[in-house]
Amino acid sequence: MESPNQEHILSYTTLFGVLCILLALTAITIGVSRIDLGVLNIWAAILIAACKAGFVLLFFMHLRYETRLLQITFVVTIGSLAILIGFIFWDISFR
Amino acid sequence: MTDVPSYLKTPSSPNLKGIWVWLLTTDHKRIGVLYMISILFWFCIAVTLGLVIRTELMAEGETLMGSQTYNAVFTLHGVIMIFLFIIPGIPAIFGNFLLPIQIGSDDVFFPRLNLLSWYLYIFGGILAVVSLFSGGPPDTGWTFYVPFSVQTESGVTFTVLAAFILGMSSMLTGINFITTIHRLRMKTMGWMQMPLFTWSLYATAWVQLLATPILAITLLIIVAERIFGIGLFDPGRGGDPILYQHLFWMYSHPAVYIMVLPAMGVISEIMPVFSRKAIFGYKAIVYSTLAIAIAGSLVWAHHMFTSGMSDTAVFVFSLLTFVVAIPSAVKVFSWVSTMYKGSVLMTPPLFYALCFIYLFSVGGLTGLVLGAAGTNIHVHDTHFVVGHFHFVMFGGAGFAFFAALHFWWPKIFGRMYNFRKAYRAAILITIGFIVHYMPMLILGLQGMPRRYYNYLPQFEAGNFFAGIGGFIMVAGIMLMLVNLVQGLRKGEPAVGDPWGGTTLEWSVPSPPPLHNFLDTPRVKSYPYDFTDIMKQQAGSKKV
Amino acid sequence: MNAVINPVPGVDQAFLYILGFSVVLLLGITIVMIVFVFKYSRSRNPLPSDIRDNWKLEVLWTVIPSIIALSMFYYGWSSYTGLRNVPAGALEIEVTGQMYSWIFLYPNDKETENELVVPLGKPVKLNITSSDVLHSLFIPAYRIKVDAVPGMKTYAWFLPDKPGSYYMQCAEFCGVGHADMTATLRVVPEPEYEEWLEIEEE
Amino acid sequence: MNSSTPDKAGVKLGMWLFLYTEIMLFGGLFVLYAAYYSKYTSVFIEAGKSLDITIGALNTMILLVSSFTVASAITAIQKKARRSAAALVGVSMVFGVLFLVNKYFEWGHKFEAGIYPGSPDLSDAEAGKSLFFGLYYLITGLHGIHIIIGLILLSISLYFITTKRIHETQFVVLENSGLYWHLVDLIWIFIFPLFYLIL
Repeated sequence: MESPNQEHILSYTTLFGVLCILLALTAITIGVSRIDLGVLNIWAAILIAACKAGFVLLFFMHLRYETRLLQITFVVTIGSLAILIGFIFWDISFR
Repeated sequence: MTDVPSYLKTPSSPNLKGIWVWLLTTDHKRIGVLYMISILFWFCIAVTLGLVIRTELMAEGETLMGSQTYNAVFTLHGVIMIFLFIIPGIPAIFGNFLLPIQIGSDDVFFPRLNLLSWYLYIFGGILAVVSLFSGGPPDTGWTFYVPFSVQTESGVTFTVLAAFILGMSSMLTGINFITTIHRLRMKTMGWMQMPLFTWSLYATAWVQLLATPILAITLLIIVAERIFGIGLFDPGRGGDPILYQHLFWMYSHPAVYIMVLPAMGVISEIMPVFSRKAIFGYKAIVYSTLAIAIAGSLVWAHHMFTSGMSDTAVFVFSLLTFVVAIPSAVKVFSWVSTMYKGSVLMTPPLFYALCFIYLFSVGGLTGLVLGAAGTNIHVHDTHFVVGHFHFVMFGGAGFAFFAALHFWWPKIFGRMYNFRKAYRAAILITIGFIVHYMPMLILGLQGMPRRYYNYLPQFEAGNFFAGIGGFIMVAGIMLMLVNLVQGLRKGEPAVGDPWGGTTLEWSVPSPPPLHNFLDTPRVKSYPYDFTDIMKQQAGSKKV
Repeated sequence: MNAVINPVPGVDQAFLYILGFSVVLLLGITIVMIVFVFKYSRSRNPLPSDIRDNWKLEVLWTVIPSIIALSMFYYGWSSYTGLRNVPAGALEIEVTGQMYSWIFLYPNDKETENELVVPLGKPVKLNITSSDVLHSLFIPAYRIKVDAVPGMKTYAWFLPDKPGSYYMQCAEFCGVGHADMTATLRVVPEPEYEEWLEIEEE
Repeated sequence: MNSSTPDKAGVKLGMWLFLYTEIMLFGGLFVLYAAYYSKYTSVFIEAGKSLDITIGALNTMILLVSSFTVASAITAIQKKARRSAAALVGVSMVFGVLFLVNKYFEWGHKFEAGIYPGSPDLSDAEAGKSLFFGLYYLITGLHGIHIIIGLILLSISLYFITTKRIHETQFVVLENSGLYWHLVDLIWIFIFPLFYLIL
């Protein structure tokens, strides 16, 4: 079992740095959405959103410093959701 | 062993009095018993409704009731059986009672959350009753297919909310179990030393956790559709009713495994104990449990081969369906082989378990007919499906539930029941079962659709026999329950380990004391090691 | 033009193949189970052996069922393609499900309710939709069933190879009249069909 | 098993498991979004233009900043700065309320324009438009409910901080409320581009 001292303390500067990155990414995603990339637009939007989500998860939610168990199960959850969404297209795309 | 009062005599916290000893308890064992009482209550109601259905169908034409009433009855039968009986059945009763003991803990990780889950369950049941009086009983079938479920004027909204609440209850139980297994398992118990019942609960809990929210949102959408008229599935506004079916089965197919995995866990406990021999292929069973949980979540659209879905999807989902069949087959072979060169003692729990293996095999094999695309088209939505899933759900999960009742009854209440009556009941139930559901398979092959309150004349004989079987089966169920309850008063006191089991629950007194263990339990390096039992037996003068 | 293949025998063969294997497997499991219960009963065999696993056996009973399962899948799928591939030149009939009857619309705009008449020996394609909730057109004799979905067209085809009268039913629960939503399929020789088609119904 | 000392890691595991169910809950709606987007791409893009990017961006920033303040509150409590922790949680709550106010005006504006579930304008619109707004109202509505729940959790944490039931060695309630608040933020991170920014 983990010892209680292993609690990770994130510095204010790190957190603030992450906030700045997140705000910057928000600006970027708005900017990108104004350029017409065709089908790529939605993928760009999702990709940038995923990056932002990653920063929130890893730092704000401390996932980076959590146990293996939490990291693995989180990936499993997202993976299941991705499979559910993906498998729908076996139907939608070929109907 | 020192005399310590059992959990039935000790309130979980000292200031509880009277009925509050039960209603405010946080002891996982008491909560298990609370679940047992409430789940058996709903089970009896649903059995009655099922018998009403079959009685109506025994003769052609309108006999007992009209079409609208019939539709309400089968909807309620389905909703109650699925959401109030089978899904919570084994995990909520036996999981609650045994999971902490099997891993050497004194309770689940969140005892108060556990109690909350029970209250949610009760609340869901009440909502289901309320739905009867708010616009008439629901008449959509338990699948709530759109657009019908959005258009009908019956009280579907409340039924759907009831299912939503029950889903939450089951989800919270899942969270509780996973946390318990991860955090409260004894340090000395590795993953591969965990009893198979606990393993099955673990896999089930993950399915509950990840699949139930999909049901929740699907049901919320129906409520939103009915109240606000959003039109997400309304073809007139571009919606796609087939998408609803995808969402619905994304939960409801994995739900089949929520129902049947714990049942398989029960059988995996019973077979070794009464064969007095290690379970054959422990690891194979563990891996197939996980494989079923994972692959079983990816086959939902095999309920939709005739729905107008794309042929590519039919191909993919049919193929995946056959993949799921394999781990189930592996388990069946392992259970049977467990008896090979064992020392088999026939008892009521083992009898139920053997019936389980037979009936579940029929259910699984008829499932192959449904999984194959070409044959599915003919039998989909017919009585063949009704027969098939009753073989799996009732012959499988239901019989495992009965087996578990007989297996752990002495552990839970500290009293034995009458064996002779138990066998009689079991034989009645099994014979009734076969007479009841075999004709349905044949009727389905002949082309009788399901959810019909009336039928073409050529189907009368089959339906008549099915009805007869139904009555035999219900008589058996009544006898079984009466016998168990009589055991509470008249039965002989049970010792801590009446069957010669090896998992930790048999190392504590029956019924267990409040905190389960009097001293630190000793974990075996292999959970089904019977050498100690054999030594004890050699020590005493018995054969 | 190549001859039209009737998909019904293919489906029936798949049924026989899967059910045959199932019966054999079921009998095998049951017999072995019963034999074990008696042969190794505690009175006959008080001392159990400690056998925990046998990886060769386990691999064997994983691989063989996998092969059987895949062959079943193959039969199922190939018979399914027979049901889906409409031969060229099929007679197309528009079908609409509604609460609680079936409407059939012929190429010459003749409309019938709950009665489908088709010429013998000519493949028939049914284009199906619904005007209200889900229904499902089920013709047991020709092993076809397909949902009628509002706002969407689905199809099924069959080859009427024997004259006679068959029944059709609704297989997707649709409400109070679900069980009464039956219709008749009549297969008649071609001249009779032509004659029937010209009769104006009032 | 010694149950006198609360097992922090277990409580946090329970919270994460709960968050997974929340992810899957919203996931179901995203399944629908994916299906309908692929079917009615152009209609969705057209409908998305009628949403106000400024309000959307503003709300995104509000949530991001409030996430930052909640995360900082945990750092503060770990560093034994109870007062600043309380202040930071308070600020986060103010942001949460601001978000709801914005949302209120945005919804109200749409209702005035005749775009609401089941409205005649939407029912007569081309196929797909009503799906976009149906999903929009469902997802943002559900998200709004989660903001309210998050606010309740944060206020409980705030109360515990002021009454010293949350302190530098025992702050799992704050941590879990924070996790919940971040999840609400996470979902918004996906809602924003999928509804406001599609082009």
